[in-house]
Amino acid sequence: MSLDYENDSALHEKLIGEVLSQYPDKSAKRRKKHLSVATSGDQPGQEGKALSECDVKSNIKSIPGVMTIRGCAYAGSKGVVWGPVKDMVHISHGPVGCGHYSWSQRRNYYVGLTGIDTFVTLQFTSDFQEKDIVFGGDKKLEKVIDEIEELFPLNKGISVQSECPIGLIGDDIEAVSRKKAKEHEKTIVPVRCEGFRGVSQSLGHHIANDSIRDWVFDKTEVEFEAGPYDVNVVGDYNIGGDAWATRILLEEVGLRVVGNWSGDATLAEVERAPKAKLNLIHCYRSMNYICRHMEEKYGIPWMEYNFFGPSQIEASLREIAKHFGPEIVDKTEAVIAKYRPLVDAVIAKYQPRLEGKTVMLYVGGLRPRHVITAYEDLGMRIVGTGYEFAHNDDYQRTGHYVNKGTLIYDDVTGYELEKFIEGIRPDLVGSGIKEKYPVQKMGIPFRQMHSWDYSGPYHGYDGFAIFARDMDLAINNPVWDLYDAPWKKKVAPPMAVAAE
Amino acid sequence: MSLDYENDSALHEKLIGEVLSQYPDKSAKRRKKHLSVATSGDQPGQEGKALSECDVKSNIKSIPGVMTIRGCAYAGSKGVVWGPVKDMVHISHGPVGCGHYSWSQRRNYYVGLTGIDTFVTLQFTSDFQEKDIVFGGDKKLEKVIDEIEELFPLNKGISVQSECPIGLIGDDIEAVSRKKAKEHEKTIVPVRCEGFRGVSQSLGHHIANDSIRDWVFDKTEVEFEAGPYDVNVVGDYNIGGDAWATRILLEEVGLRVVGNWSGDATLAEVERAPKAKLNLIHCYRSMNYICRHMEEKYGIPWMEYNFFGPSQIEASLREIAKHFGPEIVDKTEAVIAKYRPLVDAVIAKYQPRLEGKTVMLYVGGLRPRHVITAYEDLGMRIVGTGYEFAHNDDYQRTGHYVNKGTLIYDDVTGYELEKFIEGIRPDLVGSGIKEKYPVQKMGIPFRQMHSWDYSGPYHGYDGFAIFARDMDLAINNPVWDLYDAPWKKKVAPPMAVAAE
Amino acid sequence: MTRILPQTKSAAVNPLKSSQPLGAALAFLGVSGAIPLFHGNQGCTSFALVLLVRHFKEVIPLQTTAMDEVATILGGMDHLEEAILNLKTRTNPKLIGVCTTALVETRGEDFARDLSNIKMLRARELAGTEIVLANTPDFDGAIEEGWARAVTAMIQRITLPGEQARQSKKIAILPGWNLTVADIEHLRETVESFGLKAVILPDLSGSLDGTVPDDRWVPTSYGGTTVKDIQELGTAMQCIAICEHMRRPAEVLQGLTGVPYALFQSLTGLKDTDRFVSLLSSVSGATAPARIRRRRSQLQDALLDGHFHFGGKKIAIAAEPDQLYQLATFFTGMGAEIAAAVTTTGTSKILEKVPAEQVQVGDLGDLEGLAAGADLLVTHSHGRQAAERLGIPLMRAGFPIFDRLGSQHRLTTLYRGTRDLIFDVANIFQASQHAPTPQSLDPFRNREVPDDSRPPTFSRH
Amino acid sequence: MTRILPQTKSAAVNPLKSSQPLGAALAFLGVSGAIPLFHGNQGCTSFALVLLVRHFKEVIPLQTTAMDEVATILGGMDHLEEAILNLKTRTNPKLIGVCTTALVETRGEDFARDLSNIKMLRARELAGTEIVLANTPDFDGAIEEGWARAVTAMIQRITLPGEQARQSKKIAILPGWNLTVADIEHLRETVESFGLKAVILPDLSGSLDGTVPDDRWVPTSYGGTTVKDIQELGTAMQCIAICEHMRRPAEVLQGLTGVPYALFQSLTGLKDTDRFVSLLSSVSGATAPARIRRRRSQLQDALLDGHFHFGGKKIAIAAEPDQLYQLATFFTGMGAEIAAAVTTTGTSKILEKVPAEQVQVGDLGDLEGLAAGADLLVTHSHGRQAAERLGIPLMRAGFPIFDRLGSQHRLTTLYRGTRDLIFDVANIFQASQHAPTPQSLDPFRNREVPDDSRPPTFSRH
Repeated sequence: MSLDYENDSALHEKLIGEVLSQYPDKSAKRRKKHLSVATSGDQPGQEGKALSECDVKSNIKSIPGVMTIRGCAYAGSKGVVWGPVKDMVHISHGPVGCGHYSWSQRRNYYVGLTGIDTFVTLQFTSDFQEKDIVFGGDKKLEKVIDEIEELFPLNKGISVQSECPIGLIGDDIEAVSRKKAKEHEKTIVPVRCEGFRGVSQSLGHHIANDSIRDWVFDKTEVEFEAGPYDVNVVGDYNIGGDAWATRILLEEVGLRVVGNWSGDATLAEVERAPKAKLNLIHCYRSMNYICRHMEEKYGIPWMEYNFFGPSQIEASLREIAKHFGPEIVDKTEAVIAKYRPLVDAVIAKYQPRLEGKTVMLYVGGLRPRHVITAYEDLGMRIVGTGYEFAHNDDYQRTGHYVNKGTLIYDDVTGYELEKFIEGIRPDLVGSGIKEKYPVQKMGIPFRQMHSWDYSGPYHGYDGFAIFARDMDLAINNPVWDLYDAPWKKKVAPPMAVAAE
Repeated sequence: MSLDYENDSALHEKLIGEVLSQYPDKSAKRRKKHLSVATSGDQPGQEGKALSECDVKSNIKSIPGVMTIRGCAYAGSKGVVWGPVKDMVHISHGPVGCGHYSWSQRRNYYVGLTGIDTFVTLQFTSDFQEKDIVFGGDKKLEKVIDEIEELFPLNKGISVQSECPIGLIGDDIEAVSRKKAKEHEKTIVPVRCEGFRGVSQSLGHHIANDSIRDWVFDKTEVEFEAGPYDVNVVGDYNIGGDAWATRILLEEVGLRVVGNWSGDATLAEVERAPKAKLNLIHCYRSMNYICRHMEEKYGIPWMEYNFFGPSQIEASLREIAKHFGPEIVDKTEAVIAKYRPLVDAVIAKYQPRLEGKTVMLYVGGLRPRHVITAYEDLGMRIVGTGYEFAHNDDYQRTGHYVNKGTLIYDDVTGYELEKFIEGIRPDLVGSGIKEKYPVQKMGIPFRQMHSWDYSGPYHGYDGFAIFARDMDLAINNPVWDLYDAPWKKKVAPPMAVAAE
Repeated sequence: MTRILPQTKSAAVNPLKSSQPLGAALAFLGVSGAIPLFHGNQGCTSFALVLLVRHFKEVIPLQTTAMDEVATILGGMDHLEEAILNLKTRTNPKLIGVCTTALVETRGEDFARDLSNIKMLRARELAGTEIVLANTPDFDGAIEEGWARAVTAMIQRITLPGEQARQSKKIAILPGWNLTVADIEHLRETVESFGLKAVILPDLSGSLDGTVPDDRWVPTSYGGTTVKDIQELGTAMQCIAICEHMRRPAEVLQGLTGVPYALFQSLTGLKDTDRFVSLLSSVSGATAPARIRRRRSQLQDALLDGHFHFGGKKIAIAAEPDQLYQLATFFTGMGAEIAAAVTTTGTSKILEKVPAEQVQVGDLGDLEGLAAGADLLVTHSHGRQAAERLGIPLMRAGFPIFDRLGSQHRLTTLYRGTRDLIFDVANIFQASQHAPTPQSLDPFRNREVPDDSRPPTFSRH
Repeated sequence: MTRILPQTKSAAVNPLKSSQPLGAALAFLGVSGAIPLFHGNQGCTSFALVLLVRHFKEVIPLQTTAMDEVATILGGMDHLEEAILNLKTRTNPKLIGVCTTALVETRGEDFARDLSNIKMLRARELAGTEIVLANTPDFDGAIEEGWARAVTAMIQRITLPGEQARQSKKIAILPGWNLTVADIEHLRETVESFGLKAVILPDLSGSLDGTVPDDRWVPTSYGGTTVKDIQELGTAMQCIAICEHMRRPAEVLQGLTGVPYALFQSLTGLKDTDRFVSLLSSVSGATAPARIRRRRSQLQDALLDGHFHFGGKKIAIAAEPDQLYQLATFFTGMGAEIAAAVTTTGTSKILEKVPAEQVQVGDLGDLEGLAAGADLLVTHSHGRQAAERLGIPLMRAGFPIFDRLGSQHRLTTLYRGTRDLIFDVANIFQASQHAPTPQSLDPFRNREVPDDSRPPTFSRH
């Protein structure tokens, strides 16, 4: 169900103009490419059609002194792709900062005995000191690997996540990895994800994907009995239990999930991936590279799916079922029918409380487009959306999700986003922790849509019920009534207003 | 081991004089009878010899407007004797205050499923309202009993603990108890422990003892196979686990503890008590009545014992063993020998930290005499002691515990006690919660010796180690060094001193 | 409107309420140089004393008429007289506050006449000591009623009647018993920051604030409202009563002296504090100082940071009526809902305004029965075992709190106290968060009861 | 003397320390109208920013020079210049605080010269904005060092050198990073109560205290020390440095201007606060006001009420050196003992005074290994999982604290902060008390390790 509504293009064009007017000319010209208004909502499936007249220009360099929300390649590899692989130890290789800062920033849930056979929430760093910078860190890396083998013998493998200095001091982490892998008979994966590579975390995804291709696939004998309905779920990081909610549905329609990348994943799941029959991509942005590789090398087809909200769940399940033929199609229809009453109950409860509420999104990965319909399923309207680190293919994929007049912003700065929010004053903003406090101080309800704000899962039917409840809790909390937005204040001293 | 020391009689006589000089004549005359200085330390076993020249006069009425530490008969029955019987429900019968105030004031430990088959830490009251006072409460009591039977069907019996108004409004709780006992086929014990009876909690003990005699003994068929080494432990309320520590020792020397009154006790233990071979009295004050009755009626001898500190433990174990003959005597010597190294280790550790430290005690029950030797076992000295609600036989029993010159105070007021403490300035005061804060504010270390200050057990060898540690922690805490006692302050503004 | 449900049973199982004389004694303790005197047996006094000591961890100068069996039969006037004279001789208090107990009230003596007789006969000996009587049988009301009766009695007995010259900067504050020592300190400081002078009756912040007196032996309360202040209440510009149970004393003061009063049913929360600050502004003619504005701003921020943790949470509260209202409105104002509300007496008008479907007059047994599935229990320390049995965290509020330190130093009112409450509660929620597991995911599970695995409780409802 | 043990392994497992540039950024955030600028990749800045936001729950105006691959190879001066100019144009800050990161420090450029060049070439455009450089590579030191370096750099760059006319009522305070926002507020209020004026550098209480700015879009810090205050530090009568890591900035200030300094290695505890109050008395010539005396009295009472819960308790702390000293002396002063002490770097002189047998330079893995049998863990939020594995309660202290609200509003210093700490810790102990059972009684059990049933941990020691 895509709601039939149109956003205020003129207002949005005006806001873009105002924002840009504050920059020096050169910067304004560069920033202009990132901001746009959608021309018309396209039909689903029309991938590739232009999103807007001027279109956004994405995946280009950040500007010094203009802080945006983006991370770096290390964040893309260690933080997103590799970090959740639970039975491996991931070394943040270099000085302590990167590892410490990024520790526990994502809620990748898992099961396992932490510190014994599972290591997701532990943090390992080679903690470079000045002498390591001066004399090189390869010797230290060897020691660190040896120590890990001794302290955590049940680890299934190690990855070496390079921080910036590694690429500058000429260390040969590949050689160390090869040597130590042989010595300990373990998989050791060197990842060249130094932060200065690329313009955001996005290149880190690519590098991490490549390291799977080069250092994991076909490197060990995989004993695995493949079946006809085997699928990999790729790019679901199990934030708040998403992957678990997804697996429930896929298994109900008769498929077997043989790998989940990389939420709650084991190294073995990654190794056996090439034996599956289909790759189901959740986060296209971070994992399309390896899927394209698997398609090319092993002939495994891939397809995207979307399990946010009942409209997309149903559409995606049917698409997936089609791939496997009548038996699965029948089961799928039964599953959809089974969940209908639940969906109706959720909508009946929350739609009256959420109908017509407007939402602005600014997130990473696939969410700026994928969650749109979930909101619309509840009667809400998306008035603006944007990606932290998208490429142009992301924006092409966004076209059919957004309605005419929707404001589109790429790699937006705090300043720009706040100006847009202030101008539009939506009923809800869904973005990240950095945006949370400024938006709330504007008197506008907020939910973190990276991490589900300590809630979740949001995938699947189970997740939809939680999603609906969370949005209701955020928007309808009574504190918003107490909050006099500062711009509504009279010039009188604040107390005079406050005291009524 | 009784340390050989003598306290400062002259100082103590002077302090008594000073304290009394503050009272109106009439009150001074009455208070004088409660205060005294010990003439000489007697030898153990010489019960009955005069404690001091003037002797204290105890168990006499309190003076209006001169608040002491004493409680009332209800406190003695509900709070001490009956409350810990764990599988019965004890109704505080009357207005809510008494029940609420006394709730969880003693740490009678127990095992059991609270609220299911065990009720010690629950509080039940008939919560009288004005109409119950005016029209009488018997009907309400019936209802309360019925409700308890319905809500807590696994209770083994009920006691009705009368609060003051019951005795005034002419309720017939005995008739109600009889009626309901028949109806529910349960033991129901009415206890006439109205607070206005007697001068302290002491009469409540007696009344509670009598109610056991009249409403429990010989009322049901007791199926129980008696053995030759069966003993009851009487008057151990299992504060902080004391009774458990006691039981360990008695069982090690070959006895069988068939009843423990009333810490962690069941109604069945009370019922079968007359079948034991010996009653071992811990708290003589609260339970001598029923032991004398059992001696008279069932021919069960009784003896007092003292499990505080190794000297008394050894002496008591040997006394007990003598009663049972050579087999038990041999086992007892083996047990004593087994624990010697532990005792030596405790003393070696703590004596250097506690040697020569002076102690003043003011507690209830048997403690003002029984714990003395435990302190002396650690090299400490008792300079003053007194009972809250003693009778003369308590003071007779105290004689052989105290050394010459020890200050003795009976039913002391907060004012008197503080004056004594201020005059003597001992290194430690052991008393109750009401004394804790004034004493500490004087800059003097304190331990609660009713409730073991949330610690315990203090009985037995296990308890001695804990006791020694606790006294060390209290006396040697560094905060006492920080504390400028106010009378040591110069006249200068406090900061000038403080800032040094 | 909130439904008020009467008690469901005759027994109280784990009573919520303590009793009236204790509330009155507390109020008297807020007067400087005072001694509360329980007219009853030494036992009641001793019990109440211990409970007060455990709660405040302070010396409590509570006294007793030590009624014995004979006096119980023959009448207690002699004991009352002897107690008063003994106290006067030994400690020369400024105020003796007589609180009657169930024992003497059951006999139904005429205490007012007894007291008049004593005062008349002993006029010379008792000069310089006010003696105030509060009729507070245990079989009626609870702390709230006892406190209000004592304050009313003090005003009736001590305050000079008649219209008097008003001091433009002076306001009288009559706080409910449920404000902490820190609340009173903060209230005074807030009022003073507007250039006003506050006379607070009772004022526990002087006597029970955890200080160490310089002069050692203090047989009465120290700090607190002076008797002179009580005499001169009629010179205030404005009286502010906090909590519904203080309406009666405020009315009596107005009746006696004409001082108008404003009633705040709660001082917790942004709106009520705004109203309070606004009143201070208008009385003083001064705008709110920077410090107050900053506190408001910090509270706004705490509302933003904290609301997230409260949304949709289910709270079970057992408290006396005004505190129930104070806490319940705080929680619902943050987006939580009141899943269970239990209170001590059904007569207070404030109960109708409690933002819950119904309020049960009852005990902690009722709370335990109603609270299954809640996210937080709120009551005094005796709720700890119910909390443990239910596996639900407990926030301690009310009286007694004997198993935590510093409860009197926690702010619960005005901007800052509301801010602190938000942090405290949000942190309890954060500490007891549970992550989903693969097994716990089930779309058909009833999410309204987040954890079905809780053990059944013994109370029926 | 305390033994300082060097790191035992090459890896850091669950690092205790975060890194230097973050400490420097924090210090710059305590200046009004400032923007800290990370000279490095956008990624480092983004990570640090998120961590700061999670800790403070505030908007953090951290900026980046956005070094990319080309700049990394060819040198970063252009990026630095562009960043500074962009910031100047768009937000006109009073101060830009450049913090170098491992990325640019590894290249080993001469940033000081770069900056001089930029300032010279762009003098006109940059007028009115101070630009301060702190060399803070991640591969050296931790927050403490970064903070101290930034403060030193600000004094060196901004403070007017030379002896100046002294203002008799003005004192300069250089607080360590480990003081909370509430500590700073309280410090200022305490100083002012003596009739003195305090210039506090840095002052996080203005900018990160959880207020909601009236003016919406504030691209720099708001509140905090003004640049003018920093310029005029030389007119203070006295400088007070708090924590050993502030000795260097205090020395630099004295060297530049002759202002004498007194160093307080900790402001937690009765004795140190007495010394502080005494100094204020002597500088101001005023005796301590009643409010301060009352607080001291309340602390005394808290010492009495609280010591009982601390006696014999075993505490395991992991913190940066000065905070380790502050907390360890607090605990031992209450009768607890330090069973494990872990810190970030071994160079601070304060470590020798930590009241523990030994101090391990290491990580939270070390803490977890050393803490078995302790009664309390004390470290930042990342210690929560170790605490859970060990079954020992965690008191959160240091940076980051992201899973509790209000950590910046907790007092930890002076009389009141010490009092609050006592309550907090005593309440943790009270909440985790265990009663004995018949089974647990055994005289031969080793009481030094209260619970043998704890799971083994993965770290070896």
